[in-house]
Amino acid sequence: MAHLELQDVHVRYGKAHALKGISLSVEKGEIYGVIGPNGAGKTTMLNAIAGFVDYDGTVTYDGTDLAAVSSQQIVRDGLVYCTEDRDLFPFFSVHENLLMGAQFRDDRDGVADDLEMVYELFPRLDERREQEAETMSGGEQQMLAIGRALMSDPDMLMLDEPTIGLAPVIIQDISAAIERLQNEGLTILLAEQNSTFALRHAERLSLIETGEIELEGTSDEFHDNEYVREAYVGVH
Amino acid sequence: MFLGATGAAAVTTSLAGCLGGISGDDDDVFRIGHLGPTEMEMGRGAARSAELAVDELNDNGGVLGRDVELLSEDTGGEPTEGERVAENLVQQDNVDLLVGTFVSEVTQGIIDFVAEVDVPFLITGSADPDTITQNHGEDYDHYKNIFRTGPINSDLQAEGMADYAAHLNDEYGWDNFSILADDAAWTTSFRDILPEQIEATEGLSVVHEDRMSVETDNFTSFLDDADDADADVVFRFIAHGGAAGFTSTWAQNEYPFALEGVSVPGMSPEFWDATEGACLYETTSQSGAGGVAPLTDRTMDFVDAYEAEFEDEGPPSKPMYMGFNSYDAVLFYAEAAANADTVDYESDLDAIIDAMLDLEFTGAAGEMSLYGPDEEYPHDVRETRTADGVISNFPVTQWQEDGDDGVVECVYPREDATADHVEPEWL
Amino acid sequence: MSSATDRLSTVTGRLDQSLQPLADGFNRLVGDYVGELNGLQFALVFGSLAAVLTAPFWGTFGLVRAMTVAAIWAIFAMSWDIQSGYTGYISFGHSVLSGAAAYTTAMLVHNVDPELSMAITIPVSILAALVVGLLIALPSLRLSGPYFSLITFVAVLIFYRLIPSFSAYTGGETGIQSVEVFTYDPIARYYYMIVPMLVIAVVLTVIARSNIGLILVSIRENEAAVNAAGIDATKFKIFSFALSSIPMGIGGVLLVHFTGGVDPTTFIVVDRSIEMIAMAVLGGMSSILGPLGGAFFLIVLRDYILTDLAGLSSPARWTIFWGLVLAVLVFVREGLFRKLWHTLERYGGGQP
Amino acid sequence: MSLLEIDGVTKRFGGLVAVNDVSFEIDRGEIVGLIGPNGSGKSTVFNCIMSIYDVTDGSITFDGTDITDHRTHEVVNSGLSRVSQESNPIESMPVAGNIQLFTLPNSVTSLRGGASDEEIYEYAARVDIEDKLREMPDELPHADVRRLEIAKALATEPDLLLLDEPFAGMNQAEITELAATFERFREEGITIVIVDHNMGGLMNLVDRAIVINNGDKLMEGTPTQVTEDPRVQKAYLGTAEET
Amino acid sequence: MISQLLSILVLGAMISAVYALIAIGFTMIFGVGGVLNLAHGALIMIGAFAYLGLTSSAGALSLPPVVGFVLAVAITAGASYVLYAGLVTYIEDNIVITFLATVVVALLLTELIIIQFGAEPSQLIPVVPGSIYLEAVGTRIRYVELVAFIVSWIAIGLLWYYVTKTDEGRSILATSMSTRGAELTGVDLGTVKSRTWLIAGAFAGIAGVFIGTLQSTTPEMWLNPLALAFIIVVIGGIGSIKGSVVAAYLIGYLETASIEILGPSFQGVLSLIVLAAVLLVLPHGLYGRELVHE
Repeated sequence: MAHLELQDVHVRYGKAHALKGISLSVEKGEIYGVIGPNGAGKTTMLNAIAGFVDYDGTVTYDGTDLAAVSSQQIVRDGLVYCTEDRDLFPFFSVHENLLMGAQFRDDRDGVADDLEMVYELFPRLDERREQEAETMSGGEQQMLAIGRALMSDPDMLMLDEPTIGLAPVIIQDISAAIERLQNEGLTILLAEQNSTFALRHAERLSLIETGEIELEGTSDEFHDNEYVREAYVGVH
Repeated sequence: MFLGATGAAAVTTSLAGCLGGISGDDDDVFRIGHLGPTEMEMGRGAARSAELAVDELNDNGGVLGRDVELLSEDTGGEPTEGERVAENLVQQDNVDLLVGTFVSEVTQGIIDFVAEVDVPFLITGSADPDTITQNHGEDYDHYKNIFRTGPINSDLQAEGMADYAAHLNDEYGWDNFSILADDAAWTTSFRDILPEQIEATEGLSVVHEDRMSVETDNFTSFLDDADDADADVVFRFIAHGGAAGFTSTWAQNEYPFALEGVSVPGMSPEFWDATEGACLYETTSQSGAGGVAPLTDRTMDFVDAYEAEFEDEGPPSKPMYMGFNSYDAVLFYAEAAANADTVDYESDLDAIIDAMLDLEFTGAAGEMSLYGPDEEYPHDVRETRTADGVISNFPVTQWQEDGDDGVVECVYPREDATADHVEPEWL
Repeated sequence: MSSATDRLSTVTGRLDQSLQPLADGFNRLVGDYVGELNGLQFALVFGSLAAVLTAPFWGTFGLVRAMTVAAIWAIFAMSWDIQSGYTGYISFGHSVLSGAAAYTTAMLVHNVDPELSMAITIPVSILAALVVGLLIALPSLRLSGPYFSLITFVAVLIFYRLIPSFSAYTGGETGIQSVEVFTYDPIARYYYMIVPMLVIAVVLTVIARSNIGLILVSIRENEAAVNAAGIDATKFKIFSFALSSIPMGIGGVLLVHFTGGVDPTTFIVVDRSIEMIAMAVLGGMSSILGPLGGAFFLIVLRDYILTDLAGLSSPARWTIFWGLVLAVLVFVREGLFRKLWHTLERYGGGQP
Repeated sequence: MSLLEIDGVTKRFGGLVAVNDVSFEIDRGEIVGLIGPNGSGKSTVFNCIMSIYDVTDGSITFDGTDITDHRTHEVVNSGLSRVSQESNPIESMPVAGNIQLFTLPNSVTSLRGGASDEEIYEYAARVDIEDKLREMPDELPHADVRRLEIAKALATEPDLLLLDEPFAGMNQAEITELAATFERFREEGITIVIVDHNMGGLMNLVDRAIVINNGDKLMEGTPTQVTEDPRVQKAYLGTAEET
Repeated sequence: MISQLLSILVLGAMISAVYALIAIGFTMIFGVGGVLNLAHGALIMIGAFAYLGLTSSAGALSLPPVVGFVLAVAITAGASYVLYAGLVTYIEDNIVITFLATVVVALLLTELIIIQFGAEPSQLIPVVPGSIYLEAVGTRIRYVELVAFIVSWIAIGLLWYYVTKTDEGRSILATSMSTRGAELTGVDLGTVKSRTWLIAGAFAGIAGVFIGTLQSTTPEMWLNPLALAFIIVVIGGIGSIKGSVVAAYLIGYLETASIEILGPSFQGVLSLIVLAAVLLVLPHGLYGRELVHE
């Protein structure tokens, strides 16, 4: 059974048809990439999975139909979402932001362990425990967003454009973190316009254009695909 | 735009007869319109008192053989609402007499209309002297249908208050006075005349004066200032809701001075409960003396009748000052009309006015007669005076202790007093 | 749709078609300026107009008096609407505008010269409303959303509290009661109020249906788009306040010459602003005629039906008044008269 | 003289430098691409030109006039119009009304100015939505909503059109069609600057491209020069040695 | 002069604490739900009248003041919750409708209070009677003022602990900063909002009893605290608890000083003018922050 499965998911905003029947499945432990241009529907898809927009079709997570599950319960069930906007708590310190990620958890020891884990994963956060999130750089904020999501003790992480607007050196840090999380068995659904970044991490990918999956395959298949190379990787 | 409207008006005025209520039915009933803030105790007491007067008239065969009907309207204490109900009473209900109005703004708001339509109007609540004096002075003929039958106007009240100050000085030797007045029309005389009049008595001085916005509900600074000025007595003139707060602040802090003057909320028979007893020792002047002293032969009969009739209908349990005045006004007018042998103000207004000006009447609040057109206060009720010339129809009442409860006693003038004035025990 | 409504619309459709020629005539004549009507809507508008114009010939004194007051309040509600309803910048401060006009009249009479002619006091008072309107608008329109509403609310409180502070000129809490009324004749008085109201209603409707109305609505819907269209949204926001201030001033002058005086409770206190808003909302915001209908509905209800007919006490009346407004806010957000209007559209026979 | 001249424009938000000392020029009749990865500051440049933001430093000259401190509506009236990335038509008005708004004069005394129905039809026809004038915006498919945004911009009769990600969310056929439309605009005498985050769709359309990365102008040149430049590749790929 | 300053210092400190309570409740509701609750003053009125009904010696219950106080606070908290769950949840998507509806609720409550209690002002029994004379300061302080001061600060302290040291409380602050962020961390928005309204209601209840005792208890009493809440919250920065406390003291002192120095006829005007100035110069207030809810 797939960890997360979408079957024929449609999203409509008025007459605009933002998702036109997306089906895909993510297996436990893998990194699944979704690439595509601006406005293709990647974020809409993640929002649908997280319960932030209404959709037709079914989304199942560990066999549970998510249609009837509230967005906060989805988080509590281990499917945690890092949005493109990051949605941090701007006037909370790094530490408080991280604590918020674990606010629903009762296992004090687990929370303490996870805190240490996050600080170890992102030493930059460790150095800035008391700094307000608002005053941090884009890269640090992205780390904090991922760290906060990890504090919810997820089984699966949905990352939307984690590299957006970041300097290459920071992207490397994020890359390293994602690799390490994968090694620890976390499942990741990664939506990226930065196709190179996505191809580098994902084992399998989908290409979404105008709300539809145009192409699905392994990262090698994507690498060799002429269309993808030309349109998205920016390499001739 | 306005020219257009004027043109239209000229045409339609002649069609006035079409407007349902205006032609109306003028039958053989003598209708009295009573105006007051009947959601408030003062207005309710007045409306009930007018009702008692009307019952009394009907029991005695009505006015000139006509049945008397009372139409009581709530002004809400607001000029616009007062105007609306006054117009309705006159234009739609065809009342033959208007009685009442408590708030000066309401009185002023309707006075031009009432002058226009000639319906006799007896003011029984507002004490601002200008309301009557100024209008009659300017255009007597236009305003001649308007009277005040009680209380005495506040110029006279101020004189009475100065007499009372001298009395307090005799009793206790208090000689430093403070005057705190609401920033409202009815207190003008107390602010303008009273200080001089107090200081006219040898040895008395006014050491502190201030006016309080009716929005004020924090009185600490006023009382502190009076205290700093070493006042022995604070005369406060207060009609707005903060009175209870004023009293409580004074009582709980045990300020070292007596609280006297006029407190309209303090006249409520329920004020003891409202202040949880904090009003102990405070006094207020009020016509009718709170219904505790037999001012005339009529007083206690009226109060007893009121209590019997309305004891189950909630506060106020006594008529309050405007009740006395409204009761007296209805009976006063009935007697004048009987003397003039007409209630038809449209044709016989002058006869009615003459009869009223000639009338010497014993009311529940005291002996009543009116100033003539050429006197200082035309159509205003005359003060009564004791043998030594002291104004006597503005008695002072005090909240005193009665076991766990409070009781109102009349403490001044001596002739009508039911108990001695008591000074606060912390002095 | 159920068959009952179907049958109803057959009947109303026929009625609509029989009136359509009249409506068509109207549309050809002025439809471009005030909007087009179908037969039923034509009947509603002109039926109401006829009823309003002839009220003194069939109404009782109490009803006509209520409608006299309603005419003034309709001016307020419509004026509020052209500014707040259209631009979405909700003002809680409009009672200050009518108050400014009324106080100017009263203070001129009281402090300057009791014999001052209305030919002077009226224009000066309307100008005063405009000046105060701009005084409030210029700084506060820099703010948006709730901040704008808050500062207009505060404007009311400031004026309300300044009045007792300067009681020597303003008459304090008591106000000034020495203003001359136009007339006590109830019929003449009625037309004194109704005629300006109708003129204002037509003028505001024409403006609302013009480019200006379109731009004001666009400011409400998407202010950035207005600027992107090369139109100075700020200028139009200020203009809408000015446009609103003038009829507010006229209404204030009418009211002061109706009541014969001013006082803060009748003119300034924030409840009065909220009543205007309530009328506009109940009728249907951003439609000019909706607020007019709302004003007549609420005032006739409060001052005639609940008092003269039902004989309720003042708190009971107000309880019903506010309860009704609350219910409309929650359940009929678009307003009663707009809903009626659209219903007529639906039940009409042909194309509107 | 160039039509639009951006000279040393810098925009700071608090401590964040969104645009750093960027200069470039656009000549009359050109179609220029302004490209760079997401979040690099391209839209901020547009917002500075349109006076949505005040620039921190630098100047913007349009057709010989310094418009740096002009307000948005003045910028528009001087002949610049922008189609933003997000579509937000006024939902309560039909397509025709949305276009009409953009033709109205900036005058509080003009009750009935603005474009005639025929003119509105023409604007709509230029982007092929002339048959949808009576429809409400929320009834339109995505591509038509985008076209409406362009029609609105056209209705201000611009000399220079700024297009922010015009192809977002469109399929290849729609992109091709829209690119042809832009070519037509050029023939009608409109100069165009297009923001896009990748070169793919722009390659055949633009004469020149200006690359922005992390708020800095990286380079400018022909499409071929740009795509082959190693600095550009590095900016796009995160690290150059990948792939 | 010195004694006047001292008395401003002392009296201002007392009343400002109560003002802070009023403002905090108002600001929290705005922060968390984006709702400007114009019925906040009416909740304060409910607190005062609940206490009156429970403790008045003329009433049926005549409960001891302390018991009445606790119950009045509970009733107000409940009323606040009912206002949220029974009305605001259905309309909060439209800020204008919410704005209007809450002020209409206040006006409606005014009439209901008049029907139940009459239009006349009532005096509340002080929770603790009596007063002390501060010789050095030259003013008197009623014990109830001291109690108001202490209780208010205890309430503020407890709230501070709750929102900074507990997950549940921190979620309230977090939601006020970013609703989406809260959802992403598994916060149940409905629960957070309900708690916020309960807390705001409880604070309004406490403030209501003290404002009612120290100032006046009338059916019109809601407007003044509401105006204060605005003024303080806007000056302090909407959504900021710290800003509310600081601005409450600013306004409390300003009012006290203007009464002591200028006299009471300008009470309120000064703070309104300060408010207008702050709005125009610093639209986001002293501790203002760009808001999520606009």
